[in-house]
Amino acid sequence: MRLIYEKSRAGRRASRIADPGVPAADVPAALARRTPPRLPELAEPEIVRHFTELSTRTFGIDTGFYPLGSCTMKYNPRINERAVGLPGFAALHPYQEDDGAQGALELMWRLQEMLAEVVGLDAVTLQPAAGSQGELTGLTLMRAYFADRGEDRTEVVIPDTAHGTNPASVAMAGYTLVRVQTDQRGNVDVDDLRGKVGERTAGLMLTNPSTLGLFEERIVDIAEIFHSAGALLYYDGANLNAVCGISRPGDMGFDIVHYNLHKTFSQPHGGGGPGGGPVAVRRDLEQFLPVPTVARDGDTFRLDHDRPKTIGKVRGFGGPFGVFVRAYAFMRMWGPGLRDMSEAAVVNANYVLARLRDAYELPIDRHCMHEFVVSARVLKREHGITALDVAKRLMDYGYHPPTIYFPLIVAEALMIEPTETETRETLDAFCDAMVAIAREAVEDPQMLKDAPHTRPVSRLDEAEAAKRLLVRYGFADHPTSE
Amino acid sequence: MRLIYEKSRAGRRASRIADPGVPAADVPAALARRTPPRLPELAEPEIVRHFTELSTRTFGIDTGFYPLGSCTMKYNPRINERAVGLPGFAALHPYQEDDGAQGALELMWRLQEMLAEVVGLDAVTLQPAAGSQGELTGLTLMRAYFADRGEDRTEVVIPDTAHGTNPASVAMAGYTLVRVQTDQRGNVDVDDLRGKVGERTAGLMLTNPSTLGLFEERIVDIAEIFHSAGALLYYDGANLNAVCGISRPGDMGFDIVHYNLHKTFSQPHGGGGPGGGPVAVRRDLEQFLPVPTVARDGDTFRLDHDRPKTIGKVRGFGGPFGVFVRAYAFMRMWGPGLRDMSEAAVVNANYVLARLRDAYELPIDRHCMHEFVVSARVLKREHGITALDVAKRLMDYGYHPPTIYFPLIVAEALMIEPTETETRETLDAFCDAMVAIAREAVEDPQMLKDAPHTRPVSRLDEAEAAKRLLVRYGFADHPTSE
Amino acid sequence: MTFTSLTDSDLNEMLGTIGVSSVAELFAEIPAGVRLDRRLDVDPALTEAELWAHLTELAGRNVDTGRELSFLGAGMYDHYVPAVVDAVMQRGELLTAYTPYQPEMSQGTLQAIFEYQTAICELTGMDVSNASGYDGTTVAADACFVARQTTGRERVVVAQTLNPQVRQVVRTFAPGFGMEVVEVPHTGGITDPDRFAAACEGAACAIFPQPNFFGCLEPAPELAAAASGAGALAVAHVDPMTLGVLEAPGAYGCALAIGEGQSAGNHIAYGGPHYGFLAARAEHIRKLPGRIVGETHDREGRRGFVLTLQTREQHIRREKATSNITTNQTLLAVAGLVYLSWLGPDGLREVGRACLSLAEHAKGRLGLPLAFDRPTFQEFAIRTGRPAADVIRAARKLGVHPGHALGRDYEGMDDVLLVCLTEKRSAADIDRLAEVLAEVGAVAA
Amino acid sequence: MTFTSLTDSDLNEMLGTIGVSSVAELFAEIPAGVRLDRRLDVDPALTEAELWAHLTELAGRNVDTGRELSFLGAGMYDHYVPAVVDAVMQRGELLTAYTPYQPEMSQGTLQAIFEYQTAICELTGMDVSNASGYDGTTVAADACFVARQTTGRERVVVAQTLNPQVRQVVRTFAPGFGMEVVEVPHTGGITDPDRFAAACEGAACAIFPQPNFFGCLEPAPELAAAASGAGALAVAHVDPMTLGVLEAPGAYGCALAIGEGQSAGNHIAYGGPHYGFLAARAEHIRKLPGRIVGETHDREGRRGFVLTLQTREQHIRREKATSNITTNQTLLAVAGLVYLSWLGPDGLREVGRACLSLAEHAKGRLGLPLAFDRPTFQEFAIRTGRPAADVIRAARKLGVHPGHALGRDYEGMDDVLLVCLTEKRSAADIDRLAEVLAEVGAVAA
Ligand SMILES: Cc1ncc(COP(=O)(O)O)c(C=O)c1O
Ligand SMILES: Cc1ncc(COP(=O)(O)O)c(C=O)c1O
Repeated sequence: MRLIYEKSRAGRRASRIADPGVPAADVPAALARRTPPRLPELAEPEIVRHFTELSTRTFGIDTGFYPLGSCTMKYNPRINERAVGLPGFAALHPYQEDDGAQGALELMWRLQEMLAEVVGLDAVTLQPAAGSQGELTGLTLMRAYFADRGEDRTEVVIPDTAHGTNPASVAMAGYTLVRVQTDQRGNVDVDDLRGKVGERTAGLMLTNPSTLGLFEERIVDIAEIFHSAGALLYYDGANLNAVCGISRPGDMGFDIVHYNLHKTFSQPHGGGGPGGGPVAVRRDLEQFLPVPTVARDGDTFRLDHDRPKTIGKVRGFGGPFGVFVRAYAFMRMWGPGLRDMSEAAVVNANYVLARLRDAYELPIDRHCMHEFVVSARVLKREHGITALDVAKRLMDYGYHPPTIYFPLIVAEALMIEPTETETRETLDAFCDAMVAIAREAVEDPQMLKDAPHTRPVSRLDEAEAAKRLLVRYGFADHPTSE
Repeated sequence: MRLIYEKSRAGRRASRIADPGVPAADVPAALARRTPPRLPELAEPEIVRHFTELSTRTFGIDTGFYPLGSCTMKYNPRINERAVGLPGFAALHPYQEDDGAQGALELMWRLQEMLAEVVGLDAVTLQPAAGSQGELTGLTLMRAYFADRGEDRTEVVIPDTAHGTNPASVAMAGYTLVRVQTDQRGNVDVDDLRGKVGERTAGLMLTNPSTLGLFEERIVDIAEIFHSAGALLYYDGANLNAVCGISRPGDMGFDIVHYNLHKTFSQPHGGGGPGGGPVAVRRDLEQFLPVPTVARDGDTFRLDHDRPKTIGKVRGFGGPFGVFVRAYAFMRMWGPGLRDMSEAAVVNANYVLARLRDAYELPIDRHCMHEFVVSARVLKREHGITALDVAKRLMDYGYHPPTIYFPLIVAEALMIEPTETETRETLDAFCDAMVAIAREAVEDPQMLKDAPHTRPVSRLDEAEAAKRLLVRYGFADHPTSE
Repeated sequence: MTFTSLTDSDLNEMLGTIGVSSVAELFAEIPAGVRLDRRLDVDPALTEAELWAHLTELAGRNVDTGRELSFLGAGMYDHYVPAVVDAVMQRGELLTAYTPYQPEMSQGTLQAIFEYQTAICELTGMDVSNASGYDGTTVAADACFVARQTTGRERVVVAQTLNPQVRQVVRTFAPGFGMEVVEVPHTGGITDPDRFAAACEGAACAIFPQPNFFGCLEPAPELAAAASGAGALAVAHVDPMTLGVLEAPGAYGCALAIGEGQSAGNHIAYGGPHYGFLAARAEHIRKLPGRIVGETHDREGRRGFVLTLQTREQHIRREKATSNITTNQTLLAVAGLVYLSWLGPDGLREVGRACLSLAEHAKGRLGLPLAFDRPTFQEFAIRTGRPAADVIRAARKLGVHPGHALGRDYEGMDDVLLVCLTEKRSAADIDRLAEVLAEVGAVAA
Repeated sequence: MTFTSLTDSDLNEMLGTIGVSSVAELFAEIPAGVRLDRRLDVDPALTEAELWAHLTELAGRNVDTGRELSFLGAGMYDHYVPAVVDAVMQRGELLTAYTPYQPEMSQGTLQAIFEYQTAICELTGMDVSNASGYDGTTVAADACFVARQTTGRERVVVAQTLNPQVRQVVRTFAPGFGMEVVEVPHTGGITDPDRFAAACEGAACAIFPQPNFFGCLEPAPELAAAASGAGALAVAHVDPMTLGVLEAPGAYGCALAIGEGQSAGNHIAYGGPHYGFLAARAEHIRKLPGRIVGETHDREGRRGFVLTLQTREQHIRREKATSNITTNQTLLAVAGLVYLSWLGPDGLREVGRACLSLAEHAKGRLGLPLAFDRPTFQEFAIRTGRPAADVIRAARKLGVHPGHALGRDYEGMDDVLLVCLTEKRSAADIDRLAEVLAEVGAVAA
């Protein structure tokens, strides 16, 4: 379809702006804009049609099953969208004085309390904008913690199964990365680990359940190893959907935890965001949390900026408030039933696993948590069909593909996370499709290589994109297509 | 796709209802329900997916061009949808006392005033639910008017071009129908008319511009004929979009007018409704209007129920208030510019007419107003291609077909109404498609007979539907398909 | 330009193609005498931002059920409308499409209507339902027209306990149908089957409510029998939200079941738009007004849905049609379907039970004399010892709207207040109502 | 069950297929010691209706810009957000999809981002833009990281007139990047190019605002030249809503242009979510953080869009990545695109002009001494003769929020009030502000 700029015609517009009825002012000529930006010029009807058509070329959870591993693509309740639209939330200025924002502050405070209880830690900052920023915030808290104790620790340990944001965050936080291996059962290799933890060790970053969808069986020993070395444990909360009300990171021994509100607590993913990455810490790390925090005095709530040892700010204001409204609403609707939510997620995942284990290779034979990883290695070896081919073919069956090629330690990985909101019928139909595709790999591999066959476009040439680097519309000079 | 009942599973549900926390009461056993209704049982995620998928199988104005003649399928501004959602409108009880509904009453009063000015009449009732109910209301007002004068008039004159609702309304109002012919220029045949108007004549129902999209050139003479016979003129406002601010029914001599708020004033059509069919009348008919009317005393507004000669009520309460909010919003955004709106509608229609007049037969060669009618008669005679075939084939080009086989006096009629909200590019592309189809009719008529080729279903068997009369899901006994 | 795209250059080129030199030429055929020679005398155009400010100001001057503790019902019920309903109604394709004349373009709308028809049949225990009528009043007039055409008879019997607005609308249109209307007065708050039977002799149809306008439960089976016994079509006017608890009209022999759909999935919205429903036994299908969707197949044998029995309708049958209706209330009916799907059978029963139980609790808690000592559903009529209108005015000053004054429509009931409870109200709200009623001097006379 | 579909029979059959006899078995690998042996201690679950009542109550205790005449700006601007923006954001497919890792499933999102990137490039006069950053503060830290990797230098220069929150965030993360931060104090409300030039010696980048936090217009071209001259990347932090009137950073030689997107199409929403934008000259593209969408073709030669240059990113480059970001602010950025499309170039200029003109008018009308006698845009700082914080508190009692107290972040400015005008305010509103300020004793000292 055409770009909105290709639909633009000089002189058309949707907006009408009222004349303010005061003398027209202007800026000094030296600072004035010379050539106007070429924004689209369309009447409102064409704008609505354009974005309506774009939406129909996008597959969302509302469209169908979206088992994108590690992303927890669960249903997003519509009441949450109604809630963020309340003027008292949507039109509240963040510099409003506290006595004019009591409702918002109470909501944030209550959310902090619920989040703390879910992970079993003492204090929460809602400020980080997403999981990866939660990581950077957590690592920055580590720095502050050790600096405060006058300790100079430079290394952070990460398992080879870690998500890419972990090492990236370590680097951005100025730490040196130390890698630890994964053992045969998919756990952190504790023997390998011992040798890598010492007085230079600031801490560990761990996802539990791991990115293999497996619970870290030796988590207690691991915590012991780090704590006895005076180091801290950081919990990457991306997989929290598996254990709400079942097992708490704080009880496992983690000192710092980040949440992904857009995963576990259903903030819609919006095609790539927004998200929310609150961070919870143990009591003795609380003093370093970003400002402002939300404090309670009896029945009133306030933003507390006066924290001498704070690391500062990691994002504007108190964080993505609209995301808090949705997460709060979601948690209030589940209440203590959050445990049932996680159980359903784990049951669904194990069911799909059980149905696929014969058709696809299961690298580690254990019950999974909320997601699991299978490999297309055999299909590749015997029929030349890769995880990518399987993913593309799934599109023809009407499903969004799983996460592929992650974690890196599993060849031809397909990481499948059904979430708790899918019906058994949907899971069965998906499993049937996966099994059928495994059969197609044998009978008609080329057809899989050519997949997808039913989308608005067929496989796209990513190399060409990287070569041409056409990353904006070029107007008159833009190459014509279609 | 499956029916929502086919997706239902016992024990599932979306709703949770709070226990009221008072002793449970029940109804007398004799009146209690024995077998529960088999409503769908689904969790919320499946409900959202079901209706999302249904929406993608529906073509709306937001999807594309919808030149459905006589229906004025113009763009529906999104601000109107935001407006009806305001709690002060959406959650206002119609039995609220007037002093607690001043905003709503003022809106209705202002809407009445604007509507009256647009048609050049004196008083307006907003109550009728749609155009056809406006007709029945108007005819009932005629009855009351003549009864009040002690006159016994039994006939209503209608041109052969009239929309089906006109004769149907005449019958339901207890009047006898008298048909008048259309002359060569598409006007009412005035000579034929004279002979049909007398003391038994209650009035005329006329659409102007007519359903041929032509302005009634002798409207002044026509009005004179009826008025001198003591009869009244009723204006079917379905085509008002052509003449806002350009020519007013009241000035033409009409005594009663209905509006279609869902056409001219952009209430979304909702797949078949809701609509709004206010009726405006000349001063001496005002006393008969339905109760309540909205009255103004200085700065306050009230519902007036005390109207001795009222015909009563034609619908509940004051009418479809949400429709009033949208129509009011729409009219306030155009203001006096409503004239520009109608001019644009007429320019667009004449442009399409000019581009199609060679490819399709134009029964009457005049400039059209907001819509026009062409005939596929030649295509049918020479290639067996009917208006229906052309309509179905247009779907493959991505357009909703025009209205077909109406008005009845034009064989193989295609009634095309582009409205003012379409771009010239859209009109050009549509004309190209129409011309291409005329060519296809010659080159590959069978392909047209088999159209549409690109919709979720191909041509549906209406005879089978009328024979089987399967008008509800039959659960266990329902015939299985797909 | 917000809603149009006609630039000056577009206009000039298009006029060129049309072959005129000015827009005015296009209107040359309009007789000079009837051309408007001035701009319309309406307020100047507002920008969207100005309009929004204006509308929020207007809405702000309405006291909605969120700003006042309201016990108003009387035909419009303040049930909770879940967010999914609004979300579906805002899907542009469903919102901006029209009547599905071209089924291949509108399978979504058609299937939704088919599913709606099924839900209405399930609720009412009937065989067929149309795609919706305008509201709960006009479907009563529709029912009379059906009866007129079916029985050839000319009398309509209505129970006086039927919603006054419904009766008014029937009275407005009956003469046009060539029918007269007879009302059967209530006996102690309900309709006496014998008096009803007597009136039904020779009648085309007889319409009674369940529950009735006083909130009381009618002896519906007996009333239906009385009508049928006299050869009149028995028509029950029911509230869909009661049908998880109360028996379905189809189960006690009604020919038609009609009602106001608002309570099931529509915001009260100061009276509309809402949907009226009309369901019937199979034998009446060819006489029903309005759209009916039926199942069929396409050429490849795939299931599909179409408007069926269109030969009943005005665009084909003209003056012989079963009705003049075309635009109906599809979007609101679909909202009803979404809501009923959200509720499911259990939710429907639970909401009904909650309302019923709260009402029973309120009767006791308020301690005011009941106008009628009868079983009720979610509404009941109490005597306030002074004009109910005054009680309402006084109570509203204290932020409580205590209900509807029945004296508006019924002789000798000036001191009768109709109190309504929905699941949105709580025991605490009832305590507050009791407090306020006492405070404003509503006392057991 | 609202959000899950697992009935008892489903569960039993599924457990059977899995080969376990209870759900507990699935968690057997969790060491006993770290299993939670109780229910979570959180409030009981609410129904949707209860939740809605609760949230409305909470929202009702916030005084939003519709309930108070507000002149607050200071980085979050109360412009009118048209209904089309919300309508597009509520399209379920756009709302509930995730990062377009699988382009064939996400052409809509990808094309929208490509169009967004184009709009940002047009606004800023830059060659490339990423798909969005978290907000206007974090993109500043991103810019520092880009500069660190590009220049190898270790100093960040920021003008003190830059939004204090932006400076705070830079200070938080710079140490991790191995960078130190130097601030250049303002001179009479703006940044002196010479002092700025001096600080830029050996710096990796230099960040300055336009307009600045006091509302004043900086000598942006000179500041950019000062930075570039010293071999530092010149980074302008700009408000998109000013760029129809003010020159584009690209036109005065900046290497990067960043800013807070909220003012262009997002509700203020107590601080988020919003989008930060980051645009650059083409030469920096391989160092940019975050997603970038590029155009390409499918096998049939049809145009399509994909995430490109992913080798910059964490999932491939891991600790060598240009950033750790993955989830960004796509939906808010798309809202920005819709809004900018709604405005068009003329609308953008008109809104800017309206704000500017209202601010100029207000300066005169309020008659209070300006803290800085400089050209401004839509905000200006005035001296209130008494602590601004007190003035605000007093004025709010009268229903007017007069602005932001600069003393919160700047030494010696306790009596300085930052007043903001958007196109939503009127001359009458300004009169009201003047009245209230006088009434609360804000006087020319
Ligand atoms: C295991 C893991 N860690 C961290 C992240 C980063 O979280 P975010 O995308 O919210 O920045 C992700 C996101 O997919 C993840 O899957
Ligand atoms: C000419 C004409 N008259 C009357 C009507 C009936 O109006 P409504 O559909 O609002 O009942 C229509 C509707 O299409 C029409 O086109």
